Amino acid sequence: MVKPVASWIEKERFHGKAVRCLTVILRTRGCYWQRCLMCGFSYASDSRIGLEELKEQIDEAVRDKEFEVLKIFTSGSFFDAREVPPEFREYLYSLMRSMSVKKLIVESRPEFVKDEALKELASMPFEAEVGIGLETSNDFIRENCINKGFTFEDFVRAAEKLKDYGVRVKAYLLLKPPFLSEGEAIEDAIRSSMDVAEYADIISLNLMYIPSNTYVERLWQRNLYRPPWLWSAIEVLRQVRSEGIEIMCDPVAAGSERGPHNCRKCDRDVAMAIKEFSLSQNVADLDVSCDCVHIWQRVVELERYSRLPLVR
Amino acid sequence: MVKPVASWIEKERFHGKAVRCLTVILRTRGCYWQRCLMCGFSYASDSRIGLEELKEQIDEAVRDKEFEVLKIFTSGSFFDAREVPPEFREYLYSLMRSMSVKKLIVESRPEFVKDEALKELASMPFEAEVGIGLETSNDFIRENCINKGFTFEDFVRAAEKLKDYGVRVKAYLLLKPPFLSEGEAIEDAIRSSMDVAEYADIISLNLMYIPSNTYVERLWQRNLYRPPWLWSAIEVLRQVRSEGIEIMCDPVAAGSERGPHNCRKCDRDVAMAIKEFSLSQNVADLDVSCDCVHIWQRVVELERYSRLPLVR
Amino acid sequence: MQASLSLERRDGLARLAVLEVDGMRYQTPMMIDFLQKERFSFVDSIDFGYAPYALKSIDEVRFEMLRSRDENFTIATVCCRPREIVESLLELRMSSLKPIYAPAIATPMNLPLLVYLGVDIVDNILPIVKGYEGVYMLTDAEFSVDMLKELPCNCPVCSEYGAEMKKLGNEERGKLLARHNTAVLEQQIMLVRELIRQEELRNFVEARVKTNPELTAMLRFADMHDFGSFVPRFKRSMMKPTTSESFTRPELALFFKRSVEIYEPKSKTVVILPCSARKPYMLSKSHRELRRRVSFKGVCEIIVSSPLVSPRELELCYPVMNYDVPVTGQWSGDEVEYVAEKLAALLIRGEFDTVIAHVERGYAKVAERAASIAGADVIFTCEGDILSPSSIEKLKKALDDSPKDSFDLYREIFAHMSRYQFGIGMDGRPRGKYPNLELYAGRERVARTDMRYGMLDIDLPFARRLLEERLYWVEIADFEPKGTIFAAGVVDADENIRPNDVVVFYNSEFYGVGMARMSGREMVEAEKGFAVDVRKKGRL
Amino acid sequence: MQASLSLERRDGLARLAVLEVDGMRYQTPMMIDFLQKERFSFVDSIDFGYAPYALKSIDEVRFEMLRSRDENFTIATVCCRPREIVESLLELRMSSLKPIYAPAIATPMNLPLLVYLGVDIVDNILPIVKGYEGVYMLTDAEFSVDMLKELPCNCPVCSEYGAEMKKLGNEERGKLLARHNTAVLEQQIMLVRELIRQEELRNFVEARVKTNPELTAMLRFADMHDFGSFVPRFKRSMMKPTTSESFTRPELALFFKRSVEIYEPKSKTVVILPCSARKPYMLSKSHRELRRRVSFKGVCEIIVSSPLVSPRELELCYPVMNYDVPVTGQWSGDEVEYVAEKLAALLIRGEFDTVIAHVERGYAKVAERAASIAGADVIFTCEGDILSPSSIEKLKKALDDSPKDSFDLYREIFAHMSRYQFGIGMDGRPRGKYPNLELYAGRERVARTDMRYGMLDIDLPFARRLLEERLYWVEIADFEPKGTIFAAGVVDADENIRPNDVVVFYNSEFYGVGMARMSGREMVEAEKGFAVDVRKKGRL
Repeated sequence: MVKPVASWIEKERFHGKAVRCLTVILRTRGCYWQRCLMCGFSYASDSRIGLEELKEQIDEAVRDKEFEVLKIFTSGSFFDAREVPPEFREYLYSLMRSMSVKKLIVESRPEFVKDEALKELASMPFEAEVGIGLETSNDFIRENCINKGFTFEDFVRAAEKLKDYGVRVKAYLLLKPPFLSEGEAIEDAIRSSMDVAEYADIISLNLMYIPSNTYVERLWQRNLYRPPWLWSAIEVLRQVRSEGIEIMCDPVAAGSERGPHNCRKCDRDVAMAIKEFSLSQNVADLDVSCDCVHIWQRVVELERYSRLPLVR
Repeated sequence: MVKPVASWIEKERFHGKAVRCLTVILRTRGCYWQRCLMCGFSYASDSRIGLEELKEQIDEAVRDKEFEVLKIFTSGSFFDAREVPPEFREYLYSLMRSMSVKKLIVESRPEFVKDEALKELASMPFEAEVGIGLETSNDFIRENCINKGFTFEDFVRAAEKLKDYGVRVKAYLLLKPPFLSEGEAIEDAIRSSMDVAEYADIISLNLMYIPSNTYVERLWQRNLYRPPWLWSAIEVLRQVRSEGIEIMCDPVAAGSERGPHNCRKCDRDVAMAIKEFSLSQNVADLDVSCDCVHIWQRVVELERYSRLPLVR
Repeated sequence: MQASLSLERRDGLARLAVLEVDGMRYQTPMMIDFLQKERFSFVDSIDFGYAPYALKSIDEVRFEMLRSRDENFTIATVCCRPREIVESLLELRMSSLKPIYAPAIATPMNLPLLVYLGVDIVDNILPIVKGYEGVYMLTDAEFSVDMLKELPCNCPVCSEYGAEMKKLGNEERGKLLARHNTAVLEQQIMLVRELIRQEELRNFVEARVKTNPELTAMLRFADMHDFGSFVPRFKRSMMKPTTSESFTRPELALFFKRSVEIYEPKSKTVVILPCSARKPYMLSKSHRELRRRVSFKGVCEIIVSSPLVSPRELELCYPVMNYDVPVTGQWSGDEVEYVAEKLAALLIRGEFDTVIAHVERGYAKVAERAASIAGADVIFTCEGDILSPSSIEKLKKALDDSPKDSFDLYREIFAHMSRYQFGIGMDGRPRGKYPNLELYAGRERVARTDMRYGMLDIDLPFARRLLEERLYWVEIADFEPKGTIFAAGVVDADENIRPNDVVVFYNSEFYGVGMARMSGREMVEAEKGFAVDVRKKGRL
Repeated sequence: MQASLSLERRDGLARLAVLEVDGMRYQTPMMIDFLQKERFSFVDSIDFGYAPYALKSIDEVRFEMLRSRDENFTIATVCCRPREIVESLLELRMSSLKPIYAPAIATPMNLPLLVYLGVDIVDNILPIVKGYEGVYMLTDAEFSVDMLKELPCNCPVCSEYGAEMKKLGNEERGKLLARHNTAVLEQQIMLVRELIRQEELRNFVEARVKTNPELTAMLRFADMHDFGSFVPRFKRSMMKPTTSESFTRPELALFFKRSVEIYEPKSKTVVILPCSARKPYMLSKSHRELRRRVSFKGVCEIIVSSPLVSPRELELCYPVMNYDVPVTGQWSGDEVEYVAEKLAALLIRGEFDTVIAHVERGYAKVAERAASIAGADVIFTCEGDILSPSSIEKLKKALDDSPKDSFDLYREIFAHMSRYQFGIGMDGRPRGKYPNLELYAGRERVARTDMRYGMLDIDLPFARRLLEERLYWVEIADFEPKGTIFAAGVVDADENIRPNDVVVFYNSEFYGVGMARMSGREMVEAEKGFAVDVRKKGRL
């Protein structure tokens, strides 16, 4: 029997309050694109996975669980029929109805956001939210530093279509694509948040971490890349939120050398603050401090010249 | 035929004015002592020299010369019969009378200053002066740093005896015996001049130079000794003269690395000033200047700690 | 004059101490500043003698008549050629513990070497005199000030005057240069004190002497001498062998001598392996990967690098644990020869039946040469990289064909390190996560590995054993030892004790474990200074 | 932005120049001070690109997409291992004359090496960031400031705060350490500029890299590369071979290659002699004494030292004339091998019938080994010291038995030095007192020995000959050359010209002798900078 890559219950913001959310990472055939520089999900893909194996996984994941929101991560696009057969979507939807789940969150590249699937989704009794990994509103960076393979225009079209069907849009932005300095990454994330705000219902800021066997891992191993500082995330969240935009962030691997981190001493506290803010959207939650903020300030100022990480 | 080692005409002070003086260095059997650390005169001695050879030398030296003062240097003591036979003294005295020479200057260690020879000398119609190489009035230094083999007391006895016979006494003092620092050497020479003044009619300050095949040459070659600065001589002359004492100095090999020297640039001028002063006894003649005096001041101050030359 | 020196820390012959003269205290190594002589008025009470020490080798009789007879200070008026200076300084250093004052020799450039050779006190006589001569001194270069367009220094004088200084009159310029040179020397003395505190002086000296052929020659001459028990066996600093003089470090010579003496391999089979940048070797990626793929159970290992060669059993020992070499992949002929000799000594001592060399390139040359010295047959198992499939295959095959013995590596590590450190074995059950191991006998801990110094730290049970065997003991007067035991409190001590050694102290009531700050001889002879840092204590 | 660089002086790849940016002038090597960025505002107009240069070796395609495209500066964002850094810097340096800015890599410790590898511009990014991290930088050591008891530095910050600095809050402390580290780096840059002016950089770098294994490895990697015509053949600084890296200096490699190429001994008999501390050898006490007692008329000589080997005919040539080694009397195996190889090359080239080795100890080993490489029979004539009566006797005897040829040594010195320097011979009547020789053809002087650089300085007659033969020529625009010829005035130049070479310049009206300040290639390519110092001039 095939089990999901992982699944867990966590808190999720839903109409202004925190509710239980089941997050499931499904093993699939994998993303057809697989060229993003930080992509490490191929470890979670298996070309033998078909309809039955997907059903097995979701059955296993929901068993004996109570939750109001269901979050499905595949290694690629939920609406890509090669990856997730339409029959599985039907199966999932009816399962959700039977469990009275209030909201479904999935992810997709914009090219798979099409009328057929949206029509079906729009007809369901639960709310739906589709996350798109835009990463940045800057086409040059997305193309050259991430290799994402679609444009901001593609994203806008998909987002508008989702809106037309009453589906919520979540824009994923990436804090610190390769080859951007810490300061440039902050600027890019803030700029992107502004650009994206009118098209997305919510923005999720992803802090880069270093998955195994990825391009970015090679850069990191050679000391050409360092994951972002948590201070940078705080800076972005604070500034974007101060514009009245809703933005959340769930740092993965925070405090480890492969994940976003500050000086090690403060990482736990700062990551916690970010998580709290994500639920509360209250910038006061971001008020944490540590001596290493002075080092970070120098890094923000100077990494744009070094083009290389200045601090481990 | 045996020739003198050297002979030349120079200026010499006589009753307050400068007159012509013939200086003759005679080759003899050599000094019996020969243990002074700076002694290099053995090159001028020859064990085969007897009465006839001495006569030959003096005849050669005086031929066709006009002079009022005669200065005789042997390698040792004029009154040591083993070195200079009494018959030669007689020969010399009669030669001098025949030439109407007004003054004779010779040298001797104190142990040879005895009544017999002095009586003979006192009877002559010319003035006589005997130089004694006291070097310093400090017995410890004379014994340990020079190895002279007689005491200050020996010198005083000899000087008083000379005075008794109306013979002038010249005391030779050595500026910078081995193992003394530049400053100690200055102090020692000044102190010695004071100590000697009541016994000597005139003081001659000898500035150390490095003769070949001497103990002091070995020290110098290993950089354990440097000849005195000419500034040091000036300092001694100035201070001693300011006490009303007559003192003269004829720097040998001045300006060469083996002789007393300053910085090379000023050596000629400073040596000239010393010579002029020696004739005039006028301290104004010592007014010369050069930038290197500042280096010398440091050396005077600090060599007492280094015990080794600080400057080449 | 009343003067005494109180040792705080040693780094070989160099020492950090407090000099007390007539109630004034000075931290040594120190400089007597003749520009501020009033602060060092004791200098005029010192008997310098007339003759410099340098006279001794020329005329011993006259030297005896004229030498310094100072009671408080050894006056090192040394000169002039590299060999003479070094030999004089070492002669003076080894013959007395009195503070050595070497007048008129220090410059910012040679200062580290002078202190390394045991000089405690210098002065600024050369900086002053050379300054008046127009010499501009830096720590690693000297210039005629007339040649300089800029003054590359941050001292107050240079900051204020800059290159304008050149245009001043000679007296004024001399004064300023004397101050600059003095500032640089003074700063260098501070640095050297820090280097002693951190036991880093030798690394620094090796680099510094390269600025000048005479200094290089001096260090080479120094390395021909034995510094005796002043040389520590364990240090907390990293050894950085960047020069050919690194190969003649006293610490290294000690390691090679001692490691061969105490090597007792438990197997008749040995595998020669290449080193890794990460220390201890066993935690390096390459060694971990190799051990993951091939079992080394029951065989011994010797790891080869340049200039170190070490049995696996000693890889936690200084300096194997604490060195960092420049890696280019090139081996010089001298390196091969040097390392092969050391490897051969271990092979001979180990009396192995089977020698497997799992090494390539330069390392293979070493193994070949060592085998020829030791008269051993060697099986070479590398084809290309040590982790290549065929290398692994051949190594496995060779190991399969070789006799194996049953032993526990961690236990052997304690046994070897204990023999290395104390001359006797140590047994028990190892625990802990490599390299932080502990050894237990029953419920009591006997020792643990101390990765800072590359040694064993011991507990009271083993301390009692050392007391019984009369090894590394320090007898102290009857007081309860706390914090630091001073030399004044030491009654007697083992002559074999070197600074940084783990020792056992005792009196009629107490005993315990400590770390030596000076040699055993010094503990007995010196009247002041830090002798032992107390670590653990018990009642007899 | 408008930027241009104007070369003033070269020392290998290192260069002293004036950088002009938007009307501001900076002396390079320089540091961009990010604590005073307003003084370097041009830095924000530089195109750094997105990807660092270090990406190139990993992903050339993406590097091409994201690299710096700055027109004025070569941006050397290099990293991280010694080999990569060196190869990247050399690649960038050899491919363009543009000023190289290496961001965020300089520390006071590595700065001399970076400049030696051709970096023109650095910054204080690491000094600032490391300062905030608590790192206290010096030129030859780095500390965690928490470890320091004293601050061994004279900069304004350290003078004001001393070790109290440690107690300040992190922000304040970071600011101060950034300023301290910057001051030390800035001072080091000034020093490096002086070292370039005095052509002393290589000596300094060899010592400095010994402070750190990575820097040592970097220099070793650098020495595996050819710096082309940037390496001078003649220098006015003393070569001080104190390290094993001294043996791989580019200047030394050049000497050995060239000396063998142009060696044409006039005799079939050669005597191998040991070197002397005094240069030229012939004026040393030992050589003078030997020549006083034995006649070397009609035979050739080769003088052996470590690491130099030179025919007598080239003893006035750089670096034979200008080196100073640490002398201990010990020869390492590598030294013997290295020197023997060079000696063998000369023996082979010389096709001697009789080889006499008047050398002892280490030198004798060299001679023996060289003979075996060259396949020559050697007569050893030393018994103890080279001046001992029996040594002299045996040498006399050997020389009596050997064929002699008639030639004039001084004439051969000119012939060899000319071939060495210009590739063609030179003949005439030598005059003057050794080593200050002049060569006359009729009443005209042709050349003289230049002891400052260890080369020949030539006169107009020989300049005309060089013009005819098209050797070491520089074609300039039509103006009357005075003082200095700038690169802007150079039309074309011989590619073989290296900095410090004696060259002949000409245009339609004038010609003359000068000294190159840059390589021939640069004279043609650079738009600014000092190309040739004019020494003598005539009309065509």
